[in-house]
Amino acid sequence: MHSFSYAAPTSLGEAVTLLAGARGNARVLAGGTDLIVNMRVGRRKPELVVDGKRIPELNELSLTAAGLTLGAAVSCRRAYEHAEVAKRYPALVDSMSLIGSVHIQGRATVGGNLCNAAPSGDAIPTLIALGAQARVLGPNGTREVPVEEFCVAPGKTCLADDELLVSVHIPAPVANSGAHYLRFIPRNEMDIAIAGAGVSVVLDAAKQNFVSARIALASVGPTPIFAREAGALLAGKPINEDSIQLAADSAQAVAKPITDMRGTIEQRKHLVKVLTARALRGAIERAKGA
Amino acid sequence: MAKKTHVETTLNGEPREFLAEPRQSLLESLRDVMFLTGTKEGCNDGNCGACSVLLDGVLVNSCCVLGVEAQGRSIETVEGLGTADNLHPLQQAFLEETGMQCGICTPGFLMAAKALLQKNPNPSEDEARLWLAGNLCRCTGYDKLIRAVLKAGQVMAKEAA
Amino acid sequence: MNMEPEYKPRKWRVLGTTPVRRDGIDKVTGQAKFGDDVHLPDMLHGKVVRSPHPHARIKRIDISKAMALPGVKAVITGADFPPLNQAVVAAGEGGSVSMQDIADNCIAKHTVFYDGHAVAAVAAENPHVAEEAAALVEVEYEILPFIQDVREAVKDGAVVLHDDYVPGAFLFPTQKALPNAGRLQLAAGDVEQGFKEADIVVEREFTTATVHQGYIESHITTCRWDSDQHLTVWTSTQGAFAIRDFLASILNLQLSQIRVIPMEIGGGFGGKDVVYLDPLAAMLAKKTGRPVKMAMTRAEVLKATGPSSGTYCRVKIGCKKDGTLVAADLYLLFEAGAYPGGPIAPGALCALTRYNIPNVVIDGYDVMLNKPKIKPYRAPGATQANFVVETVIDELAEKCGLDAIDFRLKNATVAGDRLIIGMPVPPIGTVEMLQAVKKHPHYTAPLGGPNRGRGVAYAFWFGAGLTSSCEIHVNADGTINLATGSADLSGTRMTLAMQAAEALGVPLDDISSSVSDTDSIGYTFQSVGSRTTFATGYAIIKAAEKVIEQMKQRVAMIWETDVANVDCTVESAGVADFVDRNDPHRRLHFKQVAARMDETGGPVSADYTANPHGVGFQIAANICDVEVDPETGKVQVLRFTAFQDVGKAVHPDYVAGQMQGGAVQGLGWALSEGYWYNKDGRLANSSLLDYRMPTSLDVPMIDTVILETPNLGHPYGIRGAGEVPIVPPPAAVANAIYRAVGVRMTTLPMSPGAVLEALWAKEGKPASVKVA
Amino acid sequence: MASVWIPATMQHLTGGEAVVQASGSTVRELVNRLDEVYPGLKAAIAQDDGRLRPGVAVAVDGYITSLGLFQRIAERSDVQFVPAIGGG
Repeated sequence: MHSFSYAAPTSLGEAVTLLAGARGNARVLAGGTDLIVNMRVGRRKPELVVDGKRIPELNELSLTAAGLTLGAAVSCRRAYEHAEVAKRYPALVDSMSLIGSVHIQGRATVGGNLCNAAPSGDAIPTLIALGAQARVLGPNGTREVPVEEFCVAPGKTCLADDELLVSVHIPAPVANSGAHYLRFIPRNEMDIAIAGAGVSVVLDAAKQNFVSARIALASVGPTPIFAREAGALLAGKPINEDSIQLAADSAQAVAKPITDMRGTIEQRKHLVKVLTARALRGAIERAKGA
Repeated sequence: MAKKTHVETTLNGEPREFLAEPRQSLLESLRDVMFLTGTKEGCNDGNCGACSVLLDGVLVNSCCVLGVEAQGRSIETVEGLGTADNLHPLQQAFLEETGMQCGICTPGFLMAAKALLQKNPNPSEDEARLWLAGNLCRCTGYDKLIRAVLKAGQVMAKEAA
Repeated sequence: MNMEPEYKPRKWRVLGTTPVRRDGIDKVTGQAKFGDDVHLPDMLHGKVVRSPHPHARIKRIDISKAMALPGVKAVITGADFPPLNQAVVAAGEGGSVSMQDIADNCIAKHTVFYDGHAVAAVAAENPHVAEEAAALVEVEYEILPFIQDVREAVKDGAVVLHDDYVPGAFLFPTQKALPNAGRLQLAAGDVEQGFKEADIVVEREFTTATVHQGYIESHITTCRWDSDQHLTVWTSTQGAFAIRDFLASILNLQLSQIRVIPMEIGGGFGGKDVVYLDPLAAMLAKKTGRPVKMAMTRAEVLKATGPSSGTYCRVKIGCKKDGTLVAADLYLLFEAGAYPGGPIAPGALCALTRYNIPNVVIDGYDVMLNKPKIKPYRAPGATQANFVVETVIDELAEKCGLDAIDFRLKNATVAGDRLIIGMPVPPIGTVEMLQAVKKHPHYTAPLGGPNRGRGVAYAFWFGAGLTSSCEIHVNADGTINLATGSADLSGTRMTLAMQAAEALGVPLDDISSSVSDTDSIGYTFQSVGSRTTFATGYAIIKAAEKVIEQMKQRVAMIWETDVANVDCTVESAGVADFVDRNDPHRRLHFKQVAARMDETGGPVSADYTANPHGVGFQIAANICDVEVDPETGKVQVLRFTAFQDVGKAVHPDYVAGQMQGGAVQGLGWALSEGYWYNKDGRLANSSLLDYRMPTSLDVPMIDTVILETPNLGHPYGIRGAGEVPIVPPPAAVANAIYRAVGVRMTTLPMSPGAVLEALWAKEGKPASVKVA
Repeated sequence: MASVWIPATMQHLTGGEAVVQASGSTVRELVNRLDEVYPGLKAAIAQDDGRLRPGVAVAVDGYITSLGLFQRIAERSDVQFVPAIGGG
């Protein structure tokens, strides 16, 4: 591995100062399960690594009426083992319990998954589907970024060099809503998604029709894709297989996958439709149970 | 070379200090600095679990942790699990059930299984398989290994009762 | 030649029990010392500079920047190595190897032949600095066109790798036939006439991916020179003597100048019995005058060690309506990698061996292309050949309307039948095994759901005899030190100690079993070919007989009688008591004799070097249930039963462990493993994330059925057990997939994508996914 | 007379015969006799220095022998030139 400096600030201010001083040559370390591996293979070569795990705000895990605040350094395991988080956000648990092994989940964070900005990041479609906002701090203060705007290219985010992801905020689930994330991998664990689909639905009180839906896709484009149209199509539609297929077709249409060692364009286009339909069925099931 | 940092930890229950360059992983610190070579390297990128240790009681891949991150934390490795004279029930079960062949993955499996049994003392086969999916074994086909973990769980539950 | 069977039936005291291995305690406490656990004072760390190109000429190497980096102590290139004395040497496996190829594979001299081929190496104060220095070595390449598909490599006009080559001779020599390929032809009868007689003919084409042994421990070596120009090597290897011999050749040393100390080995499966890093570490150590340790990263292991062949195979087999096989025509292209010597011969020999087919042609090629030099992997070549043949056999059985096992029973070879090479099949339970499969409850159990299917497959493998040495030392307290030269991959110190205990009639706990270094034991061939328990065990039994004879002489001395009057009860009672033939009440126990060794002539010890020939072959069969997700193509293995004839199961748990481990490797080969090279000829999936070996969640418990038809070539009836379990799973899975969803799979791995493609080929591809 | 099984790759030397008969007390003698009838066979099996070619092994009566050409044979032995067999 290349040589770098390490700092473990204990406040946000200290962290932002360190980042600003490094002029783009710093990376924030949360779980490290992407960053350390990427540094080891030379994919990232920061001169400074800023460990965020000693900053209180990055360790915040709070549930309020407004929703869930998940600090950027909160590990997946800490989050999904939180009974109330698991109860209110089962789709988030779907995602968090798919990121690597249990070992990885003990370190990996949702914030890190977002900042790594891989098209396959399993947490990202779920965050998009749940309408999450990223809270970003820079020298000029805090800004909120909808998660669907956070990743801009493979491995690249909207963060400026001197900005830091503090937390993600996920709104409280509304009545009659449900969400689900599914990905497809060749093995049963430990793989990168060949395709993934995260959906959330809101049903009417009678649970006959969709009120709204949000659908987001993994591994079928340079960034996770918010399939806005696919979700919007469902508003007012009856809950049936035709509606599900309509949305799945729409999701498939916005998928722009590539062929690589993990899958072909055709396989991914096919899978994204299958997964969208299956995730919708799962989300509906959860909404009906809610 | 970046300057080395002085790191103070608790290692297998004992206070321990070591020096680490920031780029040295916890795995490297354990093996090449403290010469605790029970923790093994299989892939160095979090995909095989041979380097599994507990960090503040949480199962992690020590290849994906920097040595400097261990400041003020507690680390448990296979060396702290049990000794030849006083084997941990997991170690005993791995021996009795032939839960290993070459043995390179064994320390990682033992530590991962320890974390599992701490959380879930009586796991089902499926639960054990899911939990241990981050530990690769190429010799056993997992059969006897999973049986060993389940047996150790039962032994520990009996001991606790 | 001893034509009498070696096997003598007896009552077992130790064999067949399942004691806990002693070396296991070190392994569960983290105390066992593997290659990477060697830390010598003042040790440097080496790192290899590797080619990023699959085929290129080295024009210039500039080491100046690397040397200038603080902490760097030496940089070497191919030019640092002496010319070879011996271009081709006989290899123990009956074949021969080109030493030049082995040496060039360790470090390229003029041309690199694959992504990851070593071109230089550095030594530095720590591994990070070594890595930085390696990146500073400037290599100027002339990039050459490359080939990575066997079908392309055998075409006229293909890119040629080597102007000249020594044709591969892995077990059996191939003939120089094509610019990139040696050829091996086997034939019997008249195949044209045979197909005329056939009522049903199935012909299919197959491709299988390059796969890796996937041992969890990397390749690691540490080398140190003594002031008297002796080299000591600490390494994890399947064969310390092989490492010594290769090193001597490459470094131009005498064999006695090198001592290889075998560390615990973290898996090998055929991939760890040749040098890669050792000559480089030795040369760096020589240049710097300090010990040098080198270790490969996982990416280096996958890119630059020896995987097993990817293949293209064309199979045509015909049978009569009643299921009698009459003709087979096989065209097999097996990857050799960058240099000749892949497993085409064992592949070809095992392809059809388990069946009687009167008319056969096998046309096999050992094909060079721009991938790493192929190494053996557990029953080398047999898995690929079995997959392509057993799926066609399954199809023929179906077309005949016969049960899959009945079809195989009808055609199975039995003892005395001739293999295609003329050799008679020794006694082995072929019919018994197939009947056991049919009778097993799994064979008729309900599948319990839609999209599920059950497949079977049946496999054959040879196994190796070859040279093993051992020493048995009797201590004054009657305990035994047993030393062998056989690397212990899976518990063979125990299975060898068990044979020693049985042969000496002493308690197993009294035996300390260890693996010696090359200075301390007679020549011993690698732990490969399922040979350790068989061949080293054979040597131990013979040495134990010598010990018993010496002990008898001591007893005779004590009793002041003729040795002819002393009996030992070890064979009759399993315990070594010495009895006076003329006075059955006069007895001495083994330990009592041991206590009096000093006064009767000193310590008793014996050594033995054996080269047993009666390997007796291995057979295995599988029943496999799968469920296929027809929407995604994903295959889940639901239930798996492995059958194997092991002659005599020394330690039944270890035998089951071999069967289970081999089965899961076979399942990985079947479903998820395979090299994926990108358009630049670089290995894209060089990590355990994307080189997908099965996890615990991907496989079920592997049920085992052990059959025991004694091997007449071993005193205890033992036959090798380690290799054949990997052979049948891919075919069993393929046959199960067919039963589940009606598609015949012709590729490995049968990944979700491949199954989906097969389903689309059958049912039509949705228009919405088609790429314009 | 011993029966000698000729590998497919050498059968062009025996006019397509897969099994030929010869007498001798060692494998070397057999090979020498056969070479008189089927010229070239010896060269296919042994090197110029008289040693067995690398990669060719000898089996007598169902057992592979490391003695190779030195192996003694009986009146009705069954001899094959085969691979010495090993693996991973």
